[in-house]
Amino acid sequence: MPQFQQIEVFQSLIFWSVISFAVLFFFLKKFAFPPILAALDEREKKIRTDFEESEKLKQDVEEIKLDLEKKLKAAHEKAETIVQLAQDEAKKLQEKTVQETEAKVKQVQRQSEQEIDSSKNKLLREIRSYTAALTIASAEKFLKKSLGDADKKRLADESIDQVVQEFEKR
Amino acid sequence: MTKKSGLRQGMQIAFRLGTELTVATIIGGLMGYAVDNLFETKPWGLIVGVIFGVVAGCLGVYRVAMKMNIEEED
Amino acid sequence: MGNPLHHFEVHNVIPIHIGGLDLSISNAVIAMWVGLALIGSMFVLPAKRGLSLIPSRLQNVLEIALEFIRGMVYEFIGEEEGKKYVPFIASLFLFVLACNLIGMIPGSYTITCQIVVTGVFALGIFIMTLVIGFSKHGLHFLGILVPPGIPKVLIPLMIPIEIISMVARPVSLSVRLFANMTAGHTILAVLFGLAMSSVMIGWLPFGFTIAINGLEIAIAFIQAYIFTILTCVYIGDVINLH
Amino acid sequence: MEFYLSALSFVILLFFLKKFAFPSILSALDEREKKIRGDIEESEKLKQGIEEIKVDLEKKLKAAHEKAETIVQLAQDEAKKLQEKTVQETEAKVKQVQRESEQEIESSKNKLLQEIRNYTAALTIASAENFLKKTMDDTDKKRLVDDSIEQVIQELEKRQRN
Repeated sequence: MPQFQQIEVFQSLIFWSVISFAVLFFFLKKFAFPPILAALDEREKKIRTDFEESEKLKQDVEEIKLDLEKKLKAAHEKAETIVQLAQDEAKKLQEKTVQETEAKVKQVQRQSEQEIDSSKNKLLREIRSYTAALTIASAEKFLKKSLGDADKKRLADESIDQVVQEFEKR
Repeated sequence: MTKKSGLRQGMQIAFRLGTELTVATIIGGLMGYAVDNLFETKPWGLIVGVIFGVVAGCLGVYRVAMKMNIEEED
Repeated sequence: MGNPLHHFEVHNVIPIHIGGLDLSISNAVIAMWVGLALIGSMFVLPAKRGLSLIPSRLQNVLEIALEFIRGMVYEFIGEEEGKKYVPFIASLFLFVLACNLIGMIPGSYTITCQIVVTGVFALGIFIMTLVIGFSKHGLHFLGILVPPGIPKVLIPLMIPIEIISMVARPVSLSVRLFANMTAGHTILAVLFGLAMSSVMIGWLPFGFTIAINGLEIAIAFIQAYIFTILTCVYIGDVINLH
Repeated sequence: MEFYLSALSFVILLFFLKKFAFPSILSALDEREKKIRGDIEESEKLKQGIEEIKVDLEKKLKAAHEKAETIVQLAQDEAKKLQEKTVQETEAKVKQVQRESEQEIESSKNKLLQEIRNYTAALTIASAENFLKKTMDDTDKKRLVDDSIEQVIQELEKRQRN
């Protein structure tokens, strides 16, 4: 076999094959492998990041959905609260106003009653004095004679007092 | 751990076993022969060397077989 | 009928002698250069021209090759440790493949049929594994000679055995490649010899040569693959002790 | 001679390869390219689709914001209306109460007046009676009787005439 017998060419074969391999290794390592491996990695990364971003976006979407629901629910609740509050306030206001009015009215009533009472006494007194004159006058008219002396006046007063006392006794 | 490929594992085992057993025997014999020449212990060096070579080859086979067993258990 | 082995002979084309060394450029070296130039430009030119996200056919080939080799390295060495060996392993694969394939062309030369060439590469890889082993594990690397869990009495026996099996690796690595490539070419040479010996019945061996040629292309790939895969296994073994 | 034979063999092999192996290799390459393109497009489409959904949802969120504002606005309007209505009702009620009380006062006034009138009448009559009892003498009594007889006669005459 020449591979074992041609010893004189071994040196050059070893030398050139090692050198050639070194040169190939240098060129490939320097110029070919990095960009090709980078391209592989980049593609893989791109697909992966796209998927990851999609996942993130999905989460965002879920969050937005939740947010949306929450917002609407909150708005509904708020609206309900507002209406409820308004109702309550209106009711309270109404009650207060009515109460106030009633109190006022009662006071007015009381006042007017007092007024009436006081005017009643005054009236009664006035009437009493008036009645004396009236009694004498009517009696004069009845008896067709003058009763104008002081004695008669005293009598009239007395009789009136009697009657008033009787009235008050009743 | 990277995913094991059945093809690769099979290839490396198949191609290793055949030659490494033989080569180990030959190397054992050569080493024994060298010892014989050095210390004039003919023919014991050669005999022991061949036995060692066979054992080394068998050990390789045994190790690969153990590896296969472990992988099967996984 | 000529000697089927005579075409393995190397002919110097450009004699170069430097200080007692014969560094002549032979037909084997020129064939190797052609193969390396082809495969190198196939990789370097597209990479220099710029790669696209969606690969063209050629870029696809390059990517498949590198993905394949990277997967192999990651599997046997490990992803973190293996990263820095990818360029070396890939270059080794492409070198062996280019040498194997260029030898298929009639009239060219298969430099991997030379045991000294495969031997120097296997030896280089062997030394490399030792360097990696010692630089990574220091003196603990010697533990590779002592299998774990072995009785102390057997240690003196185990050390020569382990040395033999360690040395067997590069030897078998180089012999396998050399033997496979040589065998294919020898069979082809024998068949051509047969085909020439008789023009009438020569068509049968000639037909065989076509089939063997096809088989040889497959073997060129498989042997390059085996050479690199075992390199990965050996490097992986010294990086991940036991 | 051997070289020509091997060259011929190699060329025939290349021809076979070109005919049988190349198409499948090329289709495998195209397949890979298609797969990569598909992967990239798919991931981009997925991303884009979700981005669109997000934009859409953000628009919806804005709309929901506005809707929420409208809802609150509506509620406020309703509350205002309700309050106004309540105020009106209250005013009406107050007025009614006031009217009622006025009526009551009026009626009690009238009652008082009536009372006073009755009192006055009773008092006058009673006091006059009393007074008369005390002041009348016999001549007066006689004259009164005469007067009343005369009156009765006059009455009778009047009736007869009638």
